[in-house]
Order: sequence, then structure tokens, then C-alpha cells
Amino acid sequence: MAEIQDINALADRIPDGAHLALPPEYSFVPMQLVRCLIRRQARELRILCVPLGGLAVDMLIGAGCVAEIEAAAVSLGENGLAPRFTDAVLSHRVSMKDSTCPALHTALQAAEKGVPFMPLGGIIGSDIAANRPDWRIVDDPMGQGNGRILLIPAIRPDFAILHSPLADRNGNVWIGRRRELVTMAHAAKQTLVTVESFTDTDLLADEKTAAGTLPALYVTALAEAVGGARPLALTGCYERDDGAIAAYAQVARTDAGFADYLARTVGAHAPEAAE
Amino acid sequence: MAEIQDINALADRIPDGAHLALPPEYSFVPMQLVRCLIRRQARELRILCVPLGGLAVDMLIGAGCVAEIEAAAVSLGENGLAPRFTDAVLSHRVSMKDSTCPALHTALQAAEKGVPFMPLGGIIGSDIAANRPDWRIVDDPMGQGNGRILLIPAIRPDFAILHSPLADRNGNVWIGRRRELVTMAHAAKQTLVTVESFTDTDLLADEKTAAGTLPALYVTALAEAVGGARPLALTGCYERDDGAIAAYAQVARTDAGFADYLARTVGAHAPEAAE
Amino acid sequence: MTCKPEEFQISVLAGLLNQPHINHVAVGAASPIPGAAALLAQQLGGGRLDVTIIHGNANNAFTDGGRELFDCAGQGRIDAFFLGGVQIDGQANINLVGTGTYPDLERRFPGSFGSAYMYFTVPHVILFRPEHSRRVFVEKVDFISAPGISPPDVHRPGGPKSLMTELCLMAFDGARGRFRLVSVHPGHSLEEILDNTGFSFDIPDSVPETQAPSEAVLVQLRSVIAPEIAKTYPGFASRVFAITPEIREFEENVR
Amino acid sequence: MTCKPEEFQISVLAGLLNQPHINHVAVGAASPIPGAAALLAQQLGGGRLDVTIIHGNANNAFTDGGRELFDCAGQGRIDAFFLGGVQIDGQANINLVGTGTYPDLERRFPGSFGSAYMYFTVPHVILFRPEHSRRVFVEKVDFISAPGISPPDVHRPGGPKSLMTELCLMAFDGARGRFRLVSVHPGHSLEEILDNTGFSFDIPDSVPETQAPSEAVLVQLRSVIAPEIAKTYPGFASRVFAITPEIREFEENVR
Repeated sequence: MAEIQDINALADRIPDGAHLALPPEYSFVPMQLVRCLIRRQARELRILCVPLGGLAVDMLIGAGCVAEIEAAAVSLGENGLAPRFTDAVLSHRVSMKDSTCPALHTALQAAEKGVPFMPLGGIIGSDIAANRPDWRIVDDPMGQGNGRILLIPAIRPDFAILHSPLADRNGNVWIGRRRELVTMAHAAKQTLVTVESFTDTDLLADEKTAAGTLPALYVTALAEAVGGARPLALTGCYERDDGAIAAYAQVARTDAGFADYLARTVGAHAPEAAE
Repeated sequence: MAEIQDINALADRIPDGAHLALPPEYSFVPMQLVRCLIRRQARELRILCVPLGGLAVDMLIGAGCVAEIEAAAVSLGENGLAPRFTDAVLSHRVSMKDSTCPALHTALQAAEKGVPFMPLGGIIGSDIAANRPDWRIVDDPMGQGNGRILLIPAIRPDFAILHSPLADRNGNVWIGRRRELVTMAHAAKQTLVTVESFTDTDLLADEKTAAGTLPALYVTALAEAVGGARPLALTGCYERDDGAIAAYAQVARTDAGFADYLARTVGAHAPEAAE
Repeated sequence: MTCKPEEFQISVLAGLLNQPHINHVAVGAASPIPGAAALLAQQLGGGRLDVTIIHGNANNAFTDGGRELFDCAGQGRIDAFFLGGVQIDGQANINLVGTGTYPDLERRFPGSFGSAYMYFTVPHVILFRPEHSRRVFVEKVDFISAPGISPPDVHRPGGPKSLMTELCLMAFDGARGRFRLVSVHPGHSLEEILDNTGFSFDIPDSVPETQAPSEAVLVQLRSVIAPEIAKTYPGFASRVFAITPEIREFEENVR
Repeated sequence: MTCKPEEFQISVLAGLLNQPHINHVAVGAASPIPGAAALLAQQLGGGRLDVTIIHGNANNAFTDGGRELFDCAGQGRIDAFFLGGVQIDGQANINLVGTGTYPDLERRFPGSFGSAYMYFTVPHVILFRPEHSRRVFVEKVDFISAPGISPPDVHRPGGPKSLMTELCLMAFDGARGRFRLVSVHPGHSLEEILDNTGFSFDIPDSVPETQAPSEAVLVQLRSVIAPEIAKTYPGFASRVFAITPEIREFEENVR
């Protein structure tokens, strides 16, 4: 049974060193939960971007919470490079596992299906594959002369975290057409969800809402977080705050500017966090 | 652009010998389209049940339309064995490729993903695998000592056919939580859809309906067919007509009874069709 | 209170589900007795047990299509499942395809469904086959839809744990590949079981009688579980519990 | 009519999409000029071309989550796609990761996105990189995000067909693994291209000038395409077409 609790209690479920899957930047990113993790000075997190990282990852890196990132790309989108990410990768303060979008989807699909690997077309000959000793290129294992193919190992993160507009009291979560979040939750050992609000209506009772719902079966715990994705967008609720993100992109270029940003937007513990 | 046309024109798109994927018995089965295929005396069809077959397959077999079936099981559910299927398989008048539910889902997922095969756990040591020369059991191709694993080749049917409660004028089709129909359409070269009705409202315009919609991008053509799944059920529209199916299960046990059933329910051409 | 055979079977199966490691039981298509047993176990456990009945939308939270049952099992999220068999042999191999020499069968049945996968992935598979005869319980099945045991180089977190029939309850020892008699249902004897079983199995020195449901359990079954299972299996509920369509309609309106 | 560089590029890219074998073009994230080109090609083709813009919900019919773009390409349902590159070399290898010796980079860029897959699966990949300099067009990229060509034992239905920059249009010959100059944009010269390209490429005896958009096309672009692309890229539309938020709001209300 999915538990509904306070957002700080939700954040406390994630221990240091956890392997954490995050939605891509454009929507459903649990920014408020990320700020809780920064406040409690989470350490050595391994972040899996599904498949792209942005503001959330950049802030976690800057605050010293992250040991490793796996992603197809990390940026602030139209606001340019992710400054803390770029700096940390260039100075080898975090370990970066470069991937490509479909490989990340495939790795989670393999975990969803309970198989140790899944094949994926293309990619052979790229330096991405050349730098991934965990991937494997094999001759057509079906023996049908289809040539070489890449096998991607399953990824089963400790936690999937996301922010949704709506969940019901049973813990069923509205996902809409963002089905990669369903795969992410299926693949993860635990899924933690923040929501704008809870409804008393069972989302599974109506065929229309059921089609876009992640069942509570896959959800460990939930918390309410009004504006929980801000300053990023949340489909149907609010737009991306371009000004705020542009300002972040500017100030986070320096250690001091970033520390000041954290202190202002995340809270008092921030400066120490940005070690 | 998905074309909206008459149901007979829709049926005429399916040539003799076509490889045809059909939804499972409990809902979304295009029975009216199946009756059109029987009336026009389709021949040598290869039927892929996704993953179970029932009344539609049994009637197509009895009417002499089918050369081959691939399924995890074929039955009339609570109404017992599928009589024409059982008779045809025992007398080798159709070729039966015995499979198992997840292998059929996996084969379509492989086609959806554009890869030549996909692994699947379990199944090794069953006589299903022993009788499928197209499947392949290999030692862990990742070389990690995970033992043997089954590889299922992709299946890319010529046509996926289904009956939905609703489509819009652009050809977007309501699927709800029946996501295996989405995979079936992604995997098939063409998808033909009959619907209870068309709506002027764009199903993709609202996030709620979009989440349960198969986009027109995957739909070749559509036709209106009121009661198009009867006597089977259609989610949200009508229940299964147990009496009609029980009566079918009874009369279809004999050639004469089945011929009479076809004549009464499908039309004048039926007796000849049941050669 | 007198108790129908179906009620007895539901109660015994529910007891098998009442174990600390079973948190989620799934029930396949066309399985009213296992479905009712799962709901009864959930009720008796105070709602701790998650129940998924893959037949219609009642007690079915899946939203990812036909593959979700199998994916969910592959993820290790399903702890118990029920399987049957046209034939079942002493090594717990099950046959759902037909009798005779495949593909030249004498009798053809529907097919293997998902058995060949669920048998490997679900830790507690309960075999349920009421008919206890030498036609069903054979020395060796004619077709292995799903094998009872696997060699060590095949990843297999799941497998058979119990066998429930109209005569008795057996347990399966995967390491030895053999059934062991656990208890004999009231009114039946070891001799009757031996006469009607085509494979050999272990018989402990003392074999208890299978426990019949208490009156309290029968009351819960008839008052709480019957209307719930009627949402999925109206015909069964009507026949066994005399749940009428009017009651069903009422139930559907209030849920 | 004067024509902005962006309008010129949109028009030329739209021309590349106007081919009989291109029925569906997809446009990745953060690609306003390719997005506008796809919509313009659709408009000029009378709606024959399907356009998918993976950035927001406008002109995006996908409902199966983040993997649908890649699945769709793997199914052979996407005929054209755009890719860029921090570096692009003479064999059409593209680099989106960084400069220096990986993993000891001097400059780090966001990453490869889906390029390593789309480059293999989409038959007509159009490379679009406005900045035409020796910093971008190098002899050999520092990191291959996606290779331009593949050996015969790698299944590859897709690959690069064209390269569009602020100076010229080139075509890529996959069999020879070389670019060939197709046309030089008005106001630029072959010499300028040679000076700013770090790899060698084929130069035909006579190189025409790239055709600028006709007045009719510019009118369509500004009146029909501009408000449409504003739904996905308001900042771009405002800057290039002076589409104001009020117009956008109006557009959103009527759609």
C-alpha cells in the first residue's frame, strides 16, 4: 500500500549512495524533492537521467550530492550549458557515463521485463559504445547473418522519483502520455512521487483516467508539493519560468554565485552543502 | 493520412495470404470485419493471436480462410473449447504454432523497437520451445554467467486489425489501457480499425484522452461498424453475449451446424466458404 | 455449517496464500476459485495482501496492457500465482496443450497460455486441479507446457510449491523434484489418493486431515467475498453463492 | 523582399524535405529552424508530409513516451531527421560531447542525445550547423557521438544525406564517405567555404548558387508557419518573425 507522508520524510527514504532515476527536464521533475535532498546534504548519489538531465541534476551536482551521472545529455535547454555539470565533469569531480537516449530507454525496458539485457540497433562505431565496458557488441546471436548488434544491460535503479499534477488517495498517479515514467517506475525498486494535489476520485475507476495512470502497486510513498516542479514546467499546471532558469544559468557559472543561489532558493544549509 | 472508408473496402485491403494480428477475445475484436473477410472468402490467412484466440479465429478457420495460426491458446473462454480450431488442428488442416503469452508480446515489442530479436526469461525446457525452430536458446551473450536464455525473433505482421469504441476524424483511435494494441499497431506494417463511432473532437487535444490514444500515424484506414465487436464485449459499450457464444459453441461442433451458423449470421456466401 | 466443495477449496487455497513472503498474488483468466481464494486471503489478512485478477477491470490495477502481468512477474513483484493442467506429472511438469504425440495429438486443448513463463518467475506457484484421476495425474505428461524443475544454468526464481485437488493437498520439493502428501480432505483416504494418482509421491508417517473452513470464515466468504468475485465471475458467483444479477447490479452501482 | 538568414535556411531545408520518399519528418528538441522547415515543407506539399516535433505537444502526435521517437525510427516510419554537431568531420562523423581527449576533455557539451541511434535508422538525415568554421568542420572529430558511415556487417538503413551551413549546401556520398559541394549561398564564395572547412570535399566543375525563397514562399512562411512554430518556440518566433505573445495566445485559443 502506497504511503502518503510529508515531503521531508519522503526525501529521508533516499539514503546516501542511492541510485536515483530522474525524469527529463521538460516536465514531471520533482524539484521540491530535489531541494529537500540538497537541504539534508545527501551524498554520493548516482543519478540516472531518463534520458536527459537539466536544472535538477545541475543543482544536485553543485551542492555536492552526486558521485556519478548517466545521461544522454545534460543541459539547461534553451538556456545553454548546465554550468555545475560542465565544471564538475571537466574537473572529474563526478563520474560521467555518457549514453544515448534510446540506450537508456532500452536499459529500463530490460529491467521492466526482468531480462538481463536487451538489444538495440545502431550506435556501433560511436565512441559512446567504445567507452562503455558494461555494454556488449556481439555477432547476431540468432545466427541469421544480421551482423553485429549492441546489447544493453538492464538498469534497475534504487529509486525513481517524479512530480505529477495528481494522485488519488490510493496512491495511483496521473502520468498522461509520459509513458517513459511508467517504464522508469516498473524498472526501479522503489518509486517516490510528489504531487500538486490529491483527489478523492479513484483514477482507475474511469477508463479515461486509468489509461494515463501509474498504479499504486508500483508506488512506495507520496507527498504533496504545491508548485513541486517549479521553476520547471508541469504539463497542464504551469509553464517553465524562463527568467528564473536564465538567471540560474548566469549566476551558477561561479562557485560563489551558485552558493548564493542555493542559500536564497534552497535554504540555510546550502552553503555548506556546496563544499 | 488515415483514410475513412466503408467496412467492405477496408476488408478488401487484406489480400489472401496476409499475416494478420488479432486482439484477444475479451474486447476490441473486430468481429464485423472478420465477417466481411469470411463473406469475401479470404484464403490462406496467417493469424497471429495477441496472445489468445477465440470466436473470431474459430469462425475464420471454420470458413476455410486460415492456413496458419500462432497463439498461446485458442478457446471460447467460459464456453469451452473452440470447436473449429480443435477439429482443424487435430486433422492438420491448419498449421498451429504453439506459443506462450509473453513470447507473443515480446516478438511484437522486438518489431516495435526495430530489433531482430528480444530475450525472454523462463520457457526453456518446455515443449513449446522444443517445437519452435525459429526460437533460439543461447548461453548468456553478455558473458556474465547468467546461464542460458531464450531469444524470440521479431514478428512484423502485415496487418493489425481491431475494433475500438471511438476514433476522431483524423484517424486517432481510442485504446484506453489496452496498450498491447498499441504495440501490435507499432509492430504491424498496416493497421486497419473499425469503430463504433467517429467524434469531431481531436483525441490528442486533451491530455486525458491523448494518454489512451493510438495516433493516426500508425493507422492506415478506418471504417464505422456499429456493434462491430458483437457478440463479443466492447469495453464501455456492451457486454459479451454469453447466450450467443454458448449457442455457437454448441452448433459449431459439427460441419453442418457450423455451415448453418455461417449462413445465418454471416450471409449467403458462407456455406461455400466452409469447404 | 455445511460447506460446498468450492467453498472448501477456496478456503484451503486462501490458507496457502497466508504466508509472510506473499505480498502480491495474481490470478489468471477463467479462475474463479483461485480468484475468490485470493480475495478471501486478502480479507483475512486485513488487506495486507495485494490481489490482481487479470479478468475484467474489478480488482485489476494494471494499465500497461496484456504484457504487464508478465513484466510484473519478471520484476519479482508477483509472489503467488495459480496454474492448472490437463495433465500434471510427478515432476510437476504441466500440460495444457493436448494428449498424444505432439503435433499428432489425440485430444487438443486451448494451449499453454502464460504458464511457461509464470512457472519460472513466480516464487509460489500453486497448482490447482480439482479432478484427481489417473487421467490427469500421470507418470509423464505428453507435452510439457511448463517444466516443474530446471537445470542450474537456467535462471529460475519461481516454481511450484503446492498442488491442490478435490482429494488432497500436496507440497512440491523442487530440489528433489517430487511431491509430498500434506493432508487429505475430510471424507477421503490415502488409498483413494493412491488409486487415482499415476505418479509416485512421498507419504509421511502421519498424514493429517485438511482443515475445513471455520464458520467465521464461511460467513466472510459468503457475505464479503461472494459479491466481490461476482464482479469478475457472475456465473460462478450465481451458481456457488446464489449471488443474483440484482445484487451484482447493486454492487456495481455503489463501488 | 529581403529575407533573414533564418528564413533563407528554413526555405532551403524545406526544399530538402520535398522528395517523394520523405513522408514523415521528425524534429528533435531545441530545433526551431528545422521545425519551421518541416512545417513549411508540409505546407508547400499540400499536407502530404507528416511532421512530428518532439518538443511540447504542438505538432506532436506521440503518446507512447520518450521512446516512441526511437521506436518509430526503428520501425522505418521516420524518413527524415535533423542532427547538428559541435564538430563534424569529412566522413560525417558528428561530435556532441566535447573537445579534447575523452574523458579528459577541454570543453564539455551536453552530450550525444539520440544521435547515435537516429543516424543509423533514418534514411535522410540532414546535418544542420549554421556556423561554418574550421572549429566546427574538422579533419577528424575528437569524439564520435555518431559515425557517418558503417562497415557492411552493421545493419544501417539510415545515414547522412545533406549538410546545410550558413555558407553552403553539401551532399554526402555514403559509399565514398565524402561530402560534395552542391550549392553556395548568395553572397558567399567557394573560396570562403574552402577557407573555413577543415576537411577535404568534392567540388564539381560548376557550382550553382543556392536558390533563395520566392516571395510566395516567404509570405507563407511568415503568415502560416510563423504562428505555428510559435506554439513550440515562442522565443524564436518572436525574434525572427516578431510573433508576439498576444498572437500566440490568440492562436492557442483558436486551435
